[in-house]
Amino acid sequence: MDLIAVAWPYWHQFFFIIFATIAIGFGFGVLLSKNVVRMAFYLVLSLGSTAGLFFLAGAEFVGAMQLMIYVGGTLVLLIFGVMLTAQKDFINMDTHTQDWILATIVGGSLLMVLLFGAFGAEDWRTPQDINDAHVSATKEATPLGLALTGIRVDTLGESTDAVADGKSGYLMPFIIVSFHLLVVLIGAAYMARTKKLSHATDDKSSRAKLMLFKMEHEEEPLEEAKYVVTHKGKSALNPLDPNDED
Amino acid sequence: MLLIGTVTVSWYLAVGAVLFVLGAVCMATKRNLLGVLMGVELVLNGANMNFIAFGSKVLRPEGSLGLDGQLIALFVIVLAAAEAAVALAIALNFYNNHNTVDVDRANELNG
Amino acid sequence: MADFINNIFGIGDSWVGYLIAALIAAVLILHVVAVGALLFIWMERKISGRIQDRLGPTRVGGKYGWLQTLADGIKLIAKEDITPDLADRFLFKIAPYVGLAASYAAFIALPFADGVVAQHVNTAVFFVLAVLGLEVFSVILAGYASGSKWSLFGAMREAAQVVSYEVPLGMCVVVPVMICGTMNLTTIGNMQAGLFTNWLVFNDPFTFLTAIIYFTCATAGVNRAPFDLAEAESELVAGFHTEYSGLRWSLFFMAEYSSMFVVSALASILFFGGSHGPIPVGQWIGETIGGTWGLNISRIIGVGNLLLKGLIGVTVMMWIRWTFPRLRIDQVMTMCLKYCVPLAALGFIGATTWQYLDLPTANSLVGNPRYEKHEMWTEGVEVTPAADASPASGIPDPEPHQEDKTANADSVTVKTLPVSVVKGGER
Amino acid sequence: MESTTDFYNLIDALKADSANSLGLFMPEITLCVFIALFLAVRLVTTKLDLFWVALAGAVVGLVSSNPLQLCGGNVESEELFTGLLVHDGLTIAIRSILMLFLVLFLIFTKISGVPDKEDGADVYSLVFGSTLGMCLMASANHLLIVFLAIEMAGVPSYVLAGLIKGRKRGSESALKYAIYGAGAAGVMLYGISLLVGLSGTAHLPTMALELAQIIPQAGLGEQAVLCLAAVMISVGIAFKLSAVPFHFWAPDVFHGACAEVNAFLSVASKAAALALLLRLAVGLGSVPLSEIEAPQAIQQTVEAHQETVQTDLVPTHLVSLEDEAVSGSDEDIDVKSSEPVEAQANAETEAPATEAEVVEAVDPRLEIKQAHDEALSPVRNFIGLLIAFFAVITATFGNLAAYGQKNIKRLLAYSTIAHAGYMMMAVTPLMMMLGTDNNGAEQAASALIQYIVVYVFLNLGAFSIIAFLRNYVGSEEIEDYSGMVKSRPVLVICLALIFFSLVGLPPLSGFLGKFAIFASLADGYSTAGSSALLVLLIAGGLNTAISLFYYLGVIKTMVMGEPDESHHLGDRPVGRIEMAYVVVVSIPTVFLIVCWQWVAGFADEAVKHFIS
Repeated sequence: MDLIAVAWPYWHQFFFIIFATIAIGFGFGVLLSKNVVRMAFYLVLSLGSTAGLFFLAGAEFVGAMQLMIYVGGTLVLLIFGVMLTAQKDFINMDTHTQDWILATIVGGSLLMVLLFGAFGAEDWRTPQDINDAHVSATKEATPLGLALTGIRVDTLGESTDAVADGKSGYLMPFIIVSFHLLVVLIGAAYMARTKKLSHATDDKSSRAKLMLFKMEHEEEPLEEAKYVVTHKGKSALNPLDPNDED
Repeated sequence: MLLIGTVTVSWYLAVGAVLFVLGAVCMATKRNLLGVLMGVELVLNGANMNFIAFGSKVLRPEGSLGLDGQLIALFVIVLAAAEAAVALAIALNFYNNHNTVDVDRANELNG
Repeated sequence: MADFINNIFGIGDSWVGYLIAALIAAVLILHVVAVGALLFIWMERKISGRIQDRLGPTRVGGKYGWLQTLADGIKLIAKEDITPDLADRFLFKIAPYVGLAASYAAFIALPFADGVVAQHVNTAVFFVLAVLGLEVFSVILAGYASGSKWSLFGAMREAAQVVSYEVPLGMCVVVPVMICGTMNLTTIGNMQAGLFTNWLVFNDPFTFLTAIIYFTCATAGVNRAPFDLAEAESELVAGFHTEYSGLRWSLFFMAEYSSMFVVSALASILFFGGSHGPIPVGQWIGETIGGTWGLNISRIIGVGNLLLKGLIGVTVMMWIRWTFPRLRIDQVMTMCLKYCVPLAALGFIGATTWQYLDLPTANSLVGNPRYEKHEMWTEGVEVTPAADASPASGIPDPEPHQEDKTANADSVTVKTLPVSVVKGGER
Repeated sequence: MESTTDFYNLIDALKADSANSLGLFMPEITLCVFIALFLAVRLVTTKLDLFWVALAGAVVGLVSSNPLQLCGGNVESEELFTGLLVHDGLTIAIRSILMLFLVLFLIFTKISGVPDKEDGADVYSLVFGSTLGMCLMASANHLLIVFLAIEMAGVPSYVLAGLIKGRKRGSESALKYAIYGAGAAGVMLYGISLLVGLSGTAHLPTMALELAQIIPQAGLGEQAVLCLAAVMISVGIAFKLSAVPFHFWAPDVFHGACAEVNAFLSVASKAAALALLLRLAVGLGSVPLSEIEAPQAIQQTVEAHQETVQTDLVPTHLVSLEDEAVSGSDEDIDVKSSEPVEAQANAETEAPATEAEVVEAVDPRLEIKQAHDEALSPVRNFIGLLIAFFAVITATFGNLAAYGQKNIKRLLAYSTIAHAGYMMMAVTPLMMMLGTDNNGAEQAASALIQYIVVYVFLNLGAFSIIAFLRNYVGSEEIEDYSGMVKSRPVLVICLALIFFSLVGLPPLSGFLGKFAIFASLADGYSTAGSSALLVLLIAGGLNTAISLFYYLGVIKTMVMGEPDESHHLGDRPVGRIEMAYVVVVSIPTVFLIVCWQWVAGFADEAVKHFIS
């Protein structure tokens, strides 16, 4: 029943070519398209088929996560951003011709170097023995989850020294990254909130802010009304402000 | 019926390299800053592809990174999501202040 | 199946056989999608009719009007496929297919019964969720590409809504995964075999809560009423599909109904016993007959079970749609962030605690043993030592630990293994 | 069920390891707890000024990072969290510096008024999160942690750059920082992936061990991959250090962001990046002693093995495991046996001798280490030259470009770039002397730490004065500072002191920092004889001379210039708190020289077990 089990090399190659073509093809689509919404769409397809390649390489959990977090989360967010800024002028933006020429030259030579690197190491381009190549279905996700809690069961068979020495669990980054996400969430929320400038009083912090604004608007004098927000945080400028009861 | 030899790690690396370069060029040439952010995603994805390829026991049972590759890739996905969220918030802030998403217009700070 | 085909044509190990096998599986699943949509649309009309105290379709196809959908389908195919002037033509045309492809792809990893699945994916739970999450792109693209403000509003709402609801949805799904110790849907389903007390929804109060939250979030995730803000006809004309007509319009509905079925089937696998009925009749029949035939018969009964449960889930969604008023967009977000996420977290923590403390489950109260975790399809497949060693259930038996430690206390094991293992700690 | 035993052994090891690690991880835990606390406090009350909470957090962090530990006894190098982090003198030193800076920085922000009460909670969370990443940078021992730490330090600072949201310039600088930062991180990640793929591990010491075996027999392809990886990783770190040619973000970001954020970016971020540079360079350039399996240990196992064969107590799999080890000791020192390399051939001949005299006082691992280090010498040379290249152009470009800057923040941005160049110079002699003259190498690392200590006070002082002046004058253009000495003499004098110190004029503390680095360069030249070091030395000297003039230019404007009435110089007198703060921060500029042996001792102690 398991399709992959028997004709692995054929199957692998067949799907590799399909997925790789889609990923690269739509990657080019992202690069060459002028329309930002289409770029986003191509990016979805490109990253989606990259997830397919992950599946193919045996990293099922990472593939699913790629689809879920990257494609389903990050890219939706990006598209959301596209829509918020989707005005006529910004949908289609041409790249300057000289940029194109420069980019082609630099990118092309970079690609050459990287491809040379990719096919450089002997170990990497040696194909597997076809009979050995298929690894039977293992529960990849369980060792993966255990590794995130700090226990590496996948290296049990190897020498125990290797288990202890740095090849071990990822408990610490797993915890730490959650704090990073918390900080980032706070930061993004802070950034996305609407701009405010406290009422210009003798308060030191407001003075600092006012000075900062003053420096920028030297030529066009600072319209205080535009920035000043009354004490309760209501703002005339700001129709989206949830505190605004009008 | 193999068309072109067995697929090896190098092939995956080649795909990763192409995605990386496409992303880098995208970052360099796009004028719409959301396009630039998309380039970042492609770059990170190209690197992630390498980790998966190196960690794949299917491609290279001996001497592969093993699970470490997948774990690093997982962390990279999470970090990329965080980075994208912040970059998007900053981009929207830029849009609010400048009324444009053209990176060429980000030219107040020069000299 | 592939071997079977290859043998018939005598082409040995060739990918042609596998291709044909894959196509057969694909066509079979396509029938679930297409025929399912036909049935569901008819059901929706009938149910809504009954709820609103009227008859619903009655003419086409006899007394019950069961051919009504087919007639509509023919009408839709015959309709002109209009593309508005302001539309982004390419994206406008491709958007419906994206949605259909996403909801269709989710069937790849959905096991209809033990072993009846197109492709075994070890992380099937997350695969299904992830692929379903892609459906949002079709709505966003359609909304943007239509060049109409109603569509764009609908799309923006959809984007915000779906991304938000994926958070509690994921948290709910983790609970059965944690209890079963696997992300393989087949295994999760099989662990609930036997009496209905073995179903995870009755495992403990928190799984019950989680099941409810899951279903709520799934309803929102597939953009069904009362969360169908993307197409709120009272505010946005028809939301994201305002500008669509004909076949493309109907594709959106095919996608919607098939993803409704997928989330319902997923709910039944995760919480309601999967392909196992409340009373293990199919299993009993299969074991009585025995052999391949017994297995196949119990599988067929299992498929029937799952389809029935999925149908019930879809029916409940329709029932909700026609009885609940639609929420406002801010209410939708409040619902997600202030109620669903905390409750899902509570469910998760509660279920974890329940497992950790080993409190009694409904199953143990009845005195029914938990069904052995078994996967028929893995018979003959080697299990690597690593997978074997890790106690996948998450609750390893402490006995061997103690024994082994004491047994080896005097031997070299202690000298070599633990010393090197705790090397990091000793340095 | 031998695998089950192993499994439980793993859990026991994890528990022991985590318990041990958590004790040495206190500063980071403190930061995490306070990040959560900021959120929690806001839920309960909005009246409490979170500055006090933040200050408490920073102080607790400073105390728990325990800098006095360095003065007391020997701090052994120790791997935390199953090898992901390393805890040694350098970790303690950099963490303490960061925490001390955090305390001073928080007070500074409170005095200067940015962020205000409303934004305080968010901004403090971001600052703490960024500092958390920097602490990880200083102790990274694993390439995943390197990337993670860089992201953790970087991403919150992107937001910090746009701290004042309504400003055009602020949002522009945040945008530039975010985009360039993301790009550099992506390139670095790609480089990491190549390196990790080639060596099959991401753990730095293990990687060095693997590289020592790969390099002598590497073909053209492998060499190319290694070079590519090194260059790509150096892009990421050069970005963090704002080294030329990856400096272009720095002037724009410094110009657009407010001075408070600049202080944070130019000090904390640089210190952490330099620590990371040290870690990576030394980590890849030499195999730590603890990583090498002693022949002694194998000898013991052999004996144990013989015992167990007699008593017949061992499960079969263990016997087979030890058989491997026994055969390993015959053929190759390393259990992960590979093709015998030239360098290892030496070690092999030594091995039987050491086996014969097990009780000899000299650690037999030293010889193996030497062999490995010899094999790694191309790596060290490459890294050393790469850094030398970056250092020279960074220092030169930074100093040259600082001329003609009209904005004081921009000028200081270029000055920061130049100083990053000076500091990077210390790494080259370190790499050149590593393996041959470890004492000299340690001296070079120590010089770097000394410079960082001085630099913390200098740049914090400079930016705090700029921020205070901005609050009064409303300008950051140099010409608006003209004649400032009359109205605000204290600030101007302090700024002048700091600037002279940045130039490196004796007897100010900046001189000593620079002197330490140049001394290590000269020392390295006399030991290793690499002409690159001579070039560095000359470039450093020249740059010091170049830099004198633009700093002098600013001071001249402030002292000699006539107050320009058209520019509205605010006539508020400087507040007492501001003045006190500036004086406190400037004191080390002058008086650090008095107690220089403390700083030197601190730095020496910090790097004592860094190179082992």
